[in-house]
Amino acid sequence: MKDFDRRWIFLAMGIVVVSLFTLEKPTEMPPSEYVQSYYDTIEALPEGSIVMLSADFDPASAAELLPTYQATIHHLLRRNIRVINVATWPAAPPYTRAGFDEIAPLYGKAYGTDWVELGFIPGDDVAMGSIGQSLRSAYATDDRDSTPIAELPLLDGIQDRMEGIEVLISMSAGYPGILEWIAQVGGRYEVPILTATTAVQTPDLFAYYPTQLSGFAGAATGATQYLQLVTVDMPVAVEGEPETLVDVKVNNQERMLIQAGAHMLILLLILVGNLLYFFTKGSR
Amino acid sequence: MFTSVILAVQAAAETPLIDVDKVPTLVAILIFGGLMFLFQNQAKKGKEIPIRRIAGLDALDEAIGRSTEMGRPVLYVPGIDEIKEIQTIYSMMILRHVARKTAEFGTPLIVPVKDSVVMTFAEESVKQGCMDAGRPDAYIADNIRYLSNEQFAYCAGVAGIMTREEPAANIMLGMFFAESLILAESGFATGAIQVAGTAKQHQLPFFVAACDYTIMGEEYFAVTAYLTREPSLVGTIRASDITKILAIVLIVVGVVLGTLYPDGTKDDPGPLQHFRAFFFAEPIAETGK
Amino acid sequence: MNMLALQAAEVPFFDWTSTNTHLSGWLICFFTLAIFSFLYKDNPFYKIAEHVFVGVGTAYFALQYYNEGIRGPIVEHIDRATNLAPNEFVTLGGVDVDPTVAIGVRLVAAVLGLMLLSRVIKPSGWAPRWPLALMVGIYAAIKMTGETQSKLVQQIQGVVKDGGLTVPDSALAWSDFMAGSGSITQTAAYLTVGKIVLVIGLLATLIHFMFTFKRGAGLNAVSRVGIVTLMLTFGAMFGFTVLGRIALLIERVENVFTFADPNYAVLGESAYLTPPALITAVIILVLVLRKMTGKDVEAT
Amino acid sequence: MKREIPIAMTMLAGLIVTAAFFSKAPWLQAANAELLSWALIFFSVAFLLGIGNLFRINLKQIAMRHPDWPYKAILLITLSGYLILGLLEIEGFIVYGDGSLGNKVYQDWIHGAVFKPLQATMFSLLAFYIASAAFRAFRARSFEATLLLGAGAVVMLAQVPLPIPGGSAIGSIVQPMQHFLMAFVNTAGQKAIIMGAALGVLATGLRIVLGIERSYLSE
Repeated sequence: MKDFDRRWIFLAMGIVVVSLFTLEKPTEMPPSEYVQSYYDTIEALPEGSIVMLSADFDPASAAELLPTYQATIHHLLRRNIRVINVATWPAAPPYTRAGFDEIAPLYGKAYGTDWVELGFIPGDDVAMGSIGQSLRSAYATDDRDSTPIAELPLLDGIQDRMEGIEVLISMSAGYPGILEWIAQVGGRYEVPILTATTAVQTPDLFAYYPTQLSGFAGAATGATQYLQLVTVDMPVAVEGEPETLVDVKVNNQERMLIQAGAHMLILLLILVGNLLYFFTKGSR
Repeated sequence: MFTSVILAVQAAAETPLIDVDKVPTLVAILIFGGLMFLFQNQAKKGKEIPIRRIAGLDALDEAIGRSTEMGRPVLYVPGIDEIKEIQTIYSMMILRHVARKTAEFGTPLIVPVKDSVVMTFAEESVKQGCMDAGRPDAYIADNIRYLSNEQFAYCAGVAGIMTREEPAANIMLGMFFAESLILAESGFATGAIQVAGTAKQHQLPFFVAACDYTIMGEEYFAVTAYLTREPSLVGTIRASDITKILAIVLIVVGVVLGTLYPDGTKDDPGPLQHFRAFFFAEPIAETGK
Repeated sequence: MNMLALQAAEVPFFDWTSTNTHLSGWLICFFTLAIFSFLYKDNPFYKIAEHVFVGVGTAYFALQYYNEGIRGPIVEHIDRATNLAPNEFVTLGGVDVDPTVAIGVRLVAAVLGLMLLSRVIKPSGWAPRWPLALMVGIYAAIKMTGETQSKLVQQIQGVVKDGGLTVPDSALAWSDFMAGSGSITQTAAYLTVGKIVLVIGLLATLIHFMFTFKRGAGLNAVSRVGIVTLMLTFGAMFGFTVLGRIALLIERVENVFTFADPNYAVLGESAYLTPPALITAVIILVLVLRKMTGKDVEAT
Repeated sequence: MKREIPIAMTMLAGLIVTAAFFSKAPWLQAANAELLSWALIFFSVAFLLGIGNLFRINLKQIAMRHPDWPYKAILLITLSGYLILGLLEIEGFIVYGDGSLGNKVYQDWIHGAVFKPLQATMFSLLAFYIASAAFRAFRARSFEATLLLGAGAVVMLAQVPLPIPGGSAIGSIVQPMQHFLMAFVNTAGQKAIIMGAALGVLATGLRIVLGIERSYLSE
């Protein structure tokens, strides 16, 4: 075992992932109750209500969170819900800008009245406490073209202590993220919280659902299930058209197959490794 | 719990000075604070508070002993976070204990660090440990090594030490992130006895699967209290224990009440609702069955 | 597999608003493959990528902190307060404050910020301690209150709120499940067992993490149940971690494949002339040459 | 006095923020909002201090001709280049052809073309490491480790569709198992861990706010 070159395993993993890219067989997955509540909570919001969407991730975890982020933006804008975007991770705002620039025109939404980008705010827990205490104290200007936030019509109805915000949604990749939002905002002010998280953080969330967390889409599995729910009444993918949410869904479903292949490989490696271990242990 | 009292006082003063929803938290902080002071004072006055031994702790001595027998060094990885992280501070206290043991046995101790500030702390701890053992000559400055500030580069460096210098014991205590997996695996492949500990639960699966002994979650802080016998640490652990007993009592009573009297009526909301209103300041629901 | 390839045949060489261009394609493929080359061995490509990563990453973060943490709350805040119309106030935590007061208070913060900066000149001086002390106090207080509320009080509340071990009215009878309707996870029997396991597991784990009591056989047995609960919890976390790590790899491979489209090729539309293919070839060639000439002696 | 003033400041700030949690009194809320803004400013300044450090260490290594010095030079060149470009952009010295694109066009492009692939790939390496660890180190050598690996296997199988012969049969067995594991066992374990961690934060926080813990001042 000591002399075994682990690069052979690296190679095996690479081959499995790359070779499975040829599979084109999207598989539907039934949504879990947690993803269903994430979807239902957004569905239940009245039109015109205001939601705070926090981007708490960076490129390292965008692979897991970006599909849900895009789908959530589609979902909110399609239901005519207005969105205040914030971020507690410095590398997140470009995703917000790109996402809304692409999706908002599809639903005829205008900056300033239908969505605003307040951008990154430093300070982790303190930043969240500050946003909850007073959005106007936390931000001087928006992040798009440094408009003073007093000039953004969307924020007219927003008071301190989260008043006027119907739901807080966090796209959470770790610290700071959903657990800090629950502590600094959910515990202090009465605002329901939803979240989409990376796989590593997902097991933590079960301890907060349903009392402190109204729903969550965890990991690539949760993302795929949510994408299926959101795209139910969307037109099917058209070959040659620019990327649509349906394409993202199909792509995610296909990713799950590659994922399955890689999981099998890992289970096989654990099995073989253990068998070797137990057989050689006897002979030692 | 004291919600009704506070409500009465506030009604009398006609200004809502305290947010009723937050009263249970206030009470929790006050109770915990009171217990903490009580037990810290007791510990300072020399009252014996027992701390149970933790399996991973016995393993520390065993691992150092085995290294001595084999004539190979001990490797101590103090996590990768900065000194502001409380786990790193605790790791330095444990390092002092480990250094004392290795100095007694005359076994070399290698400490690779990721942060330059942690390095000065590590040097200090190892020196102190050698002094404690009465062997100041056992301190070797070159064995406290700053490798790199980059996560994976540091990790590759530690893996390199593991394969080249073949320590017989790898001790990994502190704050770990994604690199825990690589460290534990590299160490396992060299056949060293591995003791790991962290309060960061996300990394514990890898340590449990690949290390011989794992100090898990809160055990990590108890180990520090056990080794240092610092009265304030011991008192804090005692206070946490008592607070947990209170939590357990609340949970048990709540679950039993909820099971025995699941439904309230409109006129009588039922014992569970009264219990929750009393302890958690939750409003009694209007709609009974 | 749908590679999300651009359908338009004309890929621009460069465009500030898009990363689907020739230039960004080459950059993305180079940096991705250079990092992957570390799996074989530490090498110059990886080192270049690693150092660019640190340089660009630090600069990017610094700009964000400067813009949002210094420029916004100091410069723009004061600028806004000075340009208010007469009789207008600055709102602070729901309270209307006179602009001069708001400016004055924020200037104090600016001075304290400068005191923190004085560490560059004299790291051990007293000046940086003031802002540091304030920061620690604020941070500790906000953590303590928020987490005691959400992670201690509300956690206990959450267990109690369920109404003990009772199951919702919608739960399925066991006989109905055996007759073929619904999933086992909806049955009353399953939910009851689950809730019992939850409560016992929680109490046992809490007891396992108690350290200052003498242990008899009874406590040890309870503690054992706690360990089993913890191990199964860690197992679940382990499974999810695998899920997450693989997802990251899939996205990277997918992203590189986007640029394997002949539209991105140089000198003709051949897949062999696309960024991923050419860069992979060059990296492999250099690594082989280094091995042959013995330049890669330092082991990883 | 060198220590007393900072400790008094810590206690005062901590008590105001703590009190603002429990009370809706307007003046407390105002003080709290301002203090939090202050903390954001200090947090940012502290981060920028780190850059000075990075320059100092790397310039030293370049001057001493450290074996890796050309790479350190690359680091400093990319760092300063991006800093200058970004500052010019933030302060409005760069005029775009199309003013509607926002004020972070160049920064966003470098984020997408350089930073994003680098950071994402760096972390995707972990997929390989986890595979290698699966073979070389994840052993069912004790009862605990066996439980852990078993639970992990159940989650890994239940989280993905299984496009293999018999996959749906395996799925119908592991999925309820996973549900039970996550919804009840994992919830119990997580709750206990969370409550324990909260007690730790409470203890540390209380000691700092009351001025007992002073180690942060003695660097």
